[in-house]
Amino acid sequence: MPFIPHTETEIRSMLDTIGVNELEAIFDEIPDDLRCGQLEGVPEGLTEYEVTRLLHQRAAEDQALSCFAGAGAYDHHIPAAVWEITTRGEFYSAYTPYQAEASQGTLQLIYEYQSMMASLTGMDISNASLYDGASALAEAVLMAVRANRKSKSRKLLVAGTVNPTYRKVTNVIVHNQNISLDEVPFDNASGTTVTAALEAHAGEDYAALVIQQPNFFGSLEAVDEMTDWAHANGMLVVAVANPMTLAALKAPGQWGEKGADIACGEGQPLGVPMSSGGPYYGFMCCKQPLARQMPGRIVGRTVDLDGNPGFALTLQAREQHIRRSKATSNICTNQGLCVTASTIYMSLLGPEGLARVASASHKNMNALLAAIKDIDGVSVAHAGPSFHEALITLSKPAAVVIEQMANLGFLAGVSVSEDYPQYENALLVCTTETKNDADIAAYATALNTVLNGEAA
Amino acid sequence: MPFIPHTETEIRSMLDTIGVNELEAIFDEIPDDLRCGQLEGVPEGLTEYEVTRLLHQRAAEDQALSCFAGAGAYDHHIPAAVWEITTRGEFYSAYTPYQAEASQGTLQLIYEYQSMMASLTGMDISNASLYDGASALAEAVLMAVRANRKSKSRKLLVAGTVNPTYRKVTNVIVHNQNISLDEVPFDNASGTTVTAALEAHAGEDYAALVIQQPNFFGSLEAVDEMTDWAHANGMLVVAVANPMTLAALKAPGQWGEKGADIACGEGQPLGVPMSSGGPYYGFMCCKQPLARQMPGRIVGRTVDLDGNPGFALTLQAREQHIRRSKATSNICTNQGLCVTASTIYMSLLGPEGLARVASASHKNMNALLAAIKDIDGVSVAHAGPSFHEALITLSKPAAVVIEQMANLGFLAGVSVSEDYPQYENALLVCTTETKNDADIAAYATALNTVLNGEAA
Amino acid sequence: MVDAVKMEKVIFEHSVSGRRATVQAPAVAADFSDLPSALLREDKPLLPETSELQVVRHYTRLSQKNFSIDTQFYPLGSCTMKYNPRACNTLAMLPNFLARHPLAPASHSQGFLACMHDLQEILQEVTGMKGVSLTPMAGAQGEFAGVAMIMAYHRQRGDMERNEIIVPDAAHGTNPATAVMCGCVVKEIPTGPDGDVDVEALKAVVGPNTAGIMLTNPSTVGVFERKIEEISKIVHEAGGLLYYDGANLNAILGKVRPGDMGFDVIHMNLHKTFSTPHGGGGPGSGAVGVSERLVPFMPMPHVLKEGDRYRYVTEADVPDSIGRLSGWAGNAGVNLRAYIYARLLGRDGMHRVAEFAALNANYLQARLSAAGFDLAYPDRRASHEFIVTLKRQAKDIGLTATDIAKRLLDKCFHAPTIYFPLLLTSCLLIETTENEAKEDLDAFVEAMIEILREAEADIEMIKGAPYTQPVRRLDDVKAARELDVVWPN
Amino acid sequence: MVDAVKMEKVIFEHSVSGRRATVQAPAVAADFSDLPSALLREDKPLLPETSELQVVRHYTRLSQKNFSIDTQFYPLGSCTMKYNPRACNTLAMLPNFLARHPLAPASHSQGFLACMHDLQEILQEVTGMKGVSLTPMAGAQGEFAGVAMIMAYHRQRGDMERNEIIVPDAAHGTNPATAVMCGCVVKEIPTGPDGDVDVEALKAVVGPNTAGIMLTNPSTVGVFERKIEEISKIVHEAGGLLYYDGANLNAILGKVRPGDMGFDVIHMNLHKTFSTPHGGGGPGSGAVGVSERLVPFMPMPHVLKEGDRYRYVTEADVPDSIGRLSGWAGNAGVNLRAYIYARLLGRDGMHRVAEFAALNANYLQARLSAAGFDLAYPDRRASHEFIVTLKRQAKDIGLTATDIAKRLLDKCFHAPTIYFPLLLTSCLLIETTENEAKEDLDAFVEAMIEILREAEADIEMIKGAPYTQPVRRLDDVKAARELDVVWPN
Ligand SMILES: Cc1ncc(COP(=O)(O)O)c(C=O)c1O
Ligand SMILES: Cc1ncc(COP(=O)(O)O)c(C=O)c1O
Repeated sequence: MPFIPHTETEIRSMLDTIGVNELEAIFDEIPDDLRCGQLEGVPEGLTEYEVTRLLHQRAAEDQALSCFAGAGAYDHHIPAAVWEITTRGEFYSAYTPYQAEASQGTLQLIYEYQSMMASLTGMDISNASLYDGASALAEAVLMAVRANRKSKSRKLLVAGTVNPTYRKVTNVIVHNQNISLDEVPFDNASGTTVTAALEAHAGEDYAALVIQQPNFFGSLEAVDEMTDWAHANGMLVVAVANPMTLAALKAPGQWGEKGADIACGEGQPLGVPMSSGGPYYGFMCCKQPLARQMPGRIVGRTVDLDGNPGFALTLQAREQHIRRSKATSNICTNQGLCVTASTIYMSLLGPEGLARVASASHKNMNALLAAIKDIDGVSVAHAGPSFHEALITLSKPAAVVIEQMANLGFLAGVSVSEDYPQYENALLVCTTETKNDADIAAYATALNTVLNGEAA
Repeated sequence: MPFIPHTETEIRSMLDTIGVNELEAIFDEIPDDLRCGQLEGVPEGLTEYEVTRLLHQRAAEDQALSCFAGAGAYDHHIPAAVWEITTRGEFYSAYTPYQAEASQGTLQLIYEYQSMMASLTGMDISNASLYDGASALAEAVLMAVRANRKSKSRKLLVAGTVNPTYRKVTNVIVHNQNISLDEVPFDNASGTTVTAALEAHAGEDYAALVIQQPNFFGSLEAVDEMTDWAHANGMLVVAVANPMTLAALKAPGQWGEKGADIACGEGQPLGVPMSSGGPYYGFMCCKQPLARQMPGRIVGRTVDLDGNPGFALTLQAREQHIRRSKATSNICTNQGLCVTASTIYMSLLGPEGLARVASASHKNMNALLAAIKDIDGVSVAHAGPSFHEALITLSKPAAVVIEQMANLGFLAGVSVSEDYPQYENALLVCTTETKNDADIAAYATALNTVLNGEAA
Repeated sequence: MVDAVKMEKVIFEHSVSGRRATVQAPAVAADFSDLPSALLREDKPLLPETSELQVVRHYTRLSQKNFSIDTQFYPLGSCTMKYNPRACNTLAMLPNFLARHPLAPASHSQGFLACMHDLQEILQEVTGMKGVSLTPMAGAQGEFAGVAMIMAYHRQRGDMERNEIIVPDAAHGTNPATAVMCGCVVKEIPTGPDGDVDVEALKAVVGPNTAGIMLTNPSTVGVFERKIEEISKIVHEAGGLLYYDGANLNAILGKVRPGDMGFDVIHMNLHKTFSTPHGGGGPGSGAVGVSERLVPFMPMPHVLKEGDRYRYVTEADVPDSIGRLSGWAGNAGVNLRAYIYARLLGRDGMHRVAEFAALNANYLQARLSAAGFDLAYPDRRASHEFIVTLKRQAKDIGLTATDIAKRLLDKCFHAPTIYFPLLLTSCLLIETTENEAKEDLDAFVEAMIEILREAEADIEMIKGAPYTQPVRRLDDVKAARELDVVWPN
Repeated sequence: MVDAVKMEKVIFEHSVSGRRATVQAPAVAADFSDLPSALLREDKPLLPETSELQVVRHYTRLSQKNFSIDTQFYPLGSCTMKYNPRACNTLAMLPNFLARHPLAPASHSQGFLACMHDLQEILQEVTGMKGVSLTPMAGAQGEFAGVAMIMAYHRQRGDMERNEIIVPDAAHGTNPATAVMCGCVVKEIPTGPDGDVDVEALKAVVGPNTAGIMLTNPSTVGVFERKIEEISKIVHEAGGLLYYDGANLNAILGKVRPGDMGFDVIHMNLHKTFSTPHGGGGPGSGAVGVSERLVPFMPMPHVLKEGDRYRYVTEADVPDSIGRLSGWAGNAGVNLRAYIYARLLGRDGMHRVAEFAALNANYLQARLSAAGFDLAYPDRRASHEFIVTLKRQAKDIGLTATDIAKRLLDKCFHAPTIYFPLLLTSCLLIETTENEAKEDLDAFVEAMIEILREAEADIEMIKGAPYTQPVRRLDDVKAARELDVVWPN
């Protein structure tokens, strides 16, 4: 009986204590006609060895490709210490730290995490995580609508350069509450939002403007101007950020005159494996006045009966288990273990290490673009600097190129023409610090082979 | 500076405290002409990411073969929990438990280990490990010579069916002390020691007789008779055992009338990965009267100042750090972490689980022999039961077969004709519980292909 | 005696400007001179400047300050703290699984997709539903998906008025919160004295605006809802759908199937019943199963099998889907762990989960009752959990649920749930999963008896507990009033 | 207050007949009916009958009762408790490395063999030797290999009388024990008051029977042997060889090379200088390096590179080898960790090891001296370690090394070495590696000062230490007298 310690003798003695004759009797309150059958659809149990073998086989089917794809999930090096510590039983198998005295490890760690994220984003306060980057944007949108008391429209402006999947997810989550997003078109040549597009909405009632930096194409938005414009028009500013890039880029809290009001995004680049898209975690930070509108858990430092410092969940009155239908969100279980990994990751990297990761990722993109820009059938879509992603267009459909590149061992990038039909055969490519000159050269050679049927 | 935390400021302030001007000054007692040069032979340092990539590449070069080789290193399933717990920092990065109060974890675990091994072998006492099975035999031989006060010859009798490598290693270690081993020939047809061969030595002065069960060929020796014969002739009995098989086979402590005096062997089958041959560990157990001749560390249970139970190293007066040149051995660092793994392994398997592993390994050998015995060019060398290894002879040189089988994804076995020239093209094959019917059929097909150039 | 072993500075206190774990970052210094300087940051973010050893030591030491399943019996009601098999972690973290980009082509992802597909099938079978989507990232998001599907179903039928979700007052807070996030109005109904839903109250509230009802069964007070078939009939006849909060699925796995009880949609907390770890707060996975009529609305993406090939559905395959709830496909790595767990259990193992979870709970309930503790529902069977009320002890000697909880920590047991369900005050919701051994339950009973004796002898001592933890009782009020949520404050 | 958190039963106390972790063994019951019953065991061996959760919980909890590098500063002299980079473990445990059978053909082992070969080269370079074999499984076995090679060298030259090994009295116990295992006679020579070897005594003892000398440099009292060149000359001229006990290699790595000092053979404790973990007692690796004349005698097997292919030597390649010391090729997995560590350090990193180990040691020595502690060798530089003597405090207030050691545990520091070297009584041998940060050294100094103050105020309190560990001071005498070494006793 997998994971069940009971011996026959024990079962008997326990049944006696309960005062029943057989196990089935414990279920005598359940109507007979509801009892379930044989569960034939479930395969027979396997031993750990058999499962191990099966999973090794399955894993072997998914050959690891040299990854040049990003679009929200990034192939960074994760120090070995990160997950060796994160998966220690005491972190891995603990529940949410409701019993503070028996959970100081997790609680202190989250406090440290909050401090790091608040500083990276230039904000006053951070929560303990949301599900992922996409759903974090949805929560930020709901929060902005709640927080911007002056706005009545239940509408937000969103830059067209914000990750299209994030916009879709946000829409799925917020539309039930009659909240909607209006898209700000961008300049096709630069891949960034231009002020004129914003000006079209001047004076209109929007709860907030959503800006992603670096944007979906890896290009850099004029965040200072955009933020000031939004504030001037009575909107809050929601920043979507890649926290890795914040080692280099201006923190959202410092955008423009007053800074963005809410920063959110995907925490995965900070020590979380790509792992087919999850578990990752959404981070969310905000300025002090919005603190009580924040969804999710928050840890605070306090003192114990002896006056010694200690940590506990705080501001729980915002949460569903206290506030129920009036809570700031329905979120309960979040992505704690990924936050654990990220906190260890950030501690190992430090400000200088993270900046080096950012810089190497960025330089590799410059190198990649230089290596492929002259290949027949490749054009770089946007002028202006890219951080570590860029859009290229190809002489063949992106899906075909991706498939053929995969056969050569590369994940070539992400096809985006479905979301941006203005670009034909468009491929979003990405480089991180894990690539070296040889990798980039090999990619260029493979791409040339795929597009032009020959070695470079 | 890898792993060095010092900042420039700190270095300055530390040098000031020491009262020197520069780092070099700390080494001013070392003659100048001895300072070493550039160390050009050492490659430049790599980042963890670069090393990770390098080691993944190296690992990928060593394709894992379906393992049908044993001969002292066995391919058993190791529950995931074993090494996840074993490599926890508190076990992994602790020193030898000299400070008992701060090492109760390791100490209690060793006490538990000693208890399990003593019971498996049917002995009174176990040490905390030796280096490996081969060197454990050498220590057992030294111990037997010390312990058998009546014997003056400094000679031992060793069955020819004892692992030949163990005999070589033992010889390397003991010959400096003018101790030598005489080999007892075995019966080529059964692959076991016959009494007549022992009788040839009746009345001679030997410190001990060394018996391996199951023997190197996987065959079962008549251990009761051999033990009684040795005792009758004034010899001690040293048992070399595979602890996995002791879930099924008679414990050495119960061999014959009085039982073997010392049991030793390789601990690897109990939860230690094959890992190119190490780290493994040698176990050693003995009867009470020999306890103070035991090499290596021993943990005992005692009480603390409050009268609560606790654990500490004991009988240290046998050891080199106290007894120096008169110690029972020079061993200091042993193989603690592997013992940690084994203790967890044995706890997870329990008596029934270990017996199942043994049984499945054994049955798979029966199945393998049935599957290959009729292949052209294959003969099974020995009549009589095999445990989970057996010797087969081939129509082609074993080395060639091994190479060609490897290209088909199998580690076919171990070539042994060098050590046993009486068998031509001999291959020692092994099965564990990790093999299933399909694996065995695939092996047979591959072997037929290799020997006869065709599919079965 | 100051217990230095318990102290651990905040990581920033180990930080020294210029220090770093050099092997963890590229060897080349950072340089962003080619980027517009106005867009660059000027300040150094407050990340620790520490050595690798310091980081390893700090977080290893922090970890030791947690209770966890791997170190303590953890009878936290409603949380199903089962053993998280280490193999599930080891195998889900095989390098190729970790290295898979979520958008890697299906041609190079058959291994992973096969696992997800098999898991969908297994969950479908054990819940008796007709479709499963693995994308919700926790129970609450599963609830969201469920209610959103219910709304989409009504709207697609042109039923534009139904916007009321009925929720029993004993429900978990996520239930009403979710209903509101889906734009619904919450109608609360009371729980009867026997723990079952008050059917008359239900009848009074159903009507043409009823979108559905969210039920947990066994309910959060630990008893099986005996009138489930009647409830199902009432709601369905009124045109509403039934939502099953599957957080308590462990209580019935292998015994009853929500699909057979008449539910239209269920979310499962795979981080409970399927034993993926709770990770000190998550991640979880809130897979949803649906009845026939809701299949078209399932959240995207789920895995299709075509011949012997697997692929994710696209928008074109499922035009009526409520859409995506996450950037990719939910907590894939968590689902992988659940899959591995399901394969280890297998058919036979599934049948035993509820059986032994219930055996343990009823045994513990019987023993605690015999030891003098009052049960909230003395005439009912425990499901996989049950409630002890301390009303009597509170009145007699001032002993509260919190006191017992804190004192249990000193005796090396995690506390039961004390803050939930809200409708019962000073109670302990005790859940012991099928993984705990009889002697551990017995030891828990001994500890409870001991605490009662201690409290009778010296209630002040109990009010001071815990004494053996890294900190004594914490000041929650100060935490909320004098907010200190980032370093340095 | 009984601290339940500290208690942990012996695993057998969790055992219940018939219980087991079912997924860990084949599903089919054991059956040996085809084997001769006389050879089968009748009794059930005393292995625990426990659930997987019980095992995980028990050993996780036990682990928490250890001090370790990952949790505490560990200034244990002579033990070089460096940070064991987690990457070394992770990478050495890649599935293909773990799955490699030791006799897998070289054709399918080029990756592993390349690592071993590269490590041989690196160790050769940093020690200045001409050959390296990785097979000895710990320092003591490295010593055995070294002395055995010395003996084989003399014997091969027909020099049959040389059987004396000179060992300074400060040497580690393994040195004399090893000499005896190699059939030699030990000649002990004294250490001078300044920590250097007494050269006159050496001269008096060398002669035609001298096989060699075993030296540690820096010696076990923590100082560099300044007369090393003279010693080398004396011994070589007498026809003896020089053995370098490399346990203290960390003190000179990147600064001086034993080969350049004239040594003929060295063993390295890779589990010290090359930072493979100590594992609570091992495994280690005692790789040996040799000068030109000993190359033919190196223990088997080592890795040869031919063109771009690697293979192990066979008996035919090295007919004069002293032979094999282990079943296969030593502690391969440990050597893999050392290799990974060496690649992370690289050339520059190697140069810094001794530099910063010595900086830390000399800083700590200076601070402790200033704080009023007496140094054993006040006029000498510390190498990577140094000795504080407590003669004065022992006389004045009865404070012993053991007292300080035990009290340090309460302050969350592992104790320094107190049992070694044997020739100094009541002393602390303190080693702080290059990995520790200045503030941790400072905190250690504070703790030492505090203990001194505490002892002056209340020596009885100190005698009772430790107070914060799972147990108080243990009765070693009882442990040896009333031997309880297996359960049940
Ligand atoms: C009854 C019940 N419903 C819903 C939830 C919410 O699940 P989650 O925390 O995964 O969002 C929980 C658990 O926390 C629960 O116990
Ligand atoms: C100076 C010295 N020599 C030799 C040894 C023996 O090394 P090992 O314990 O690896 O056998 C040690 C360490 O224990 C030592 O400190």
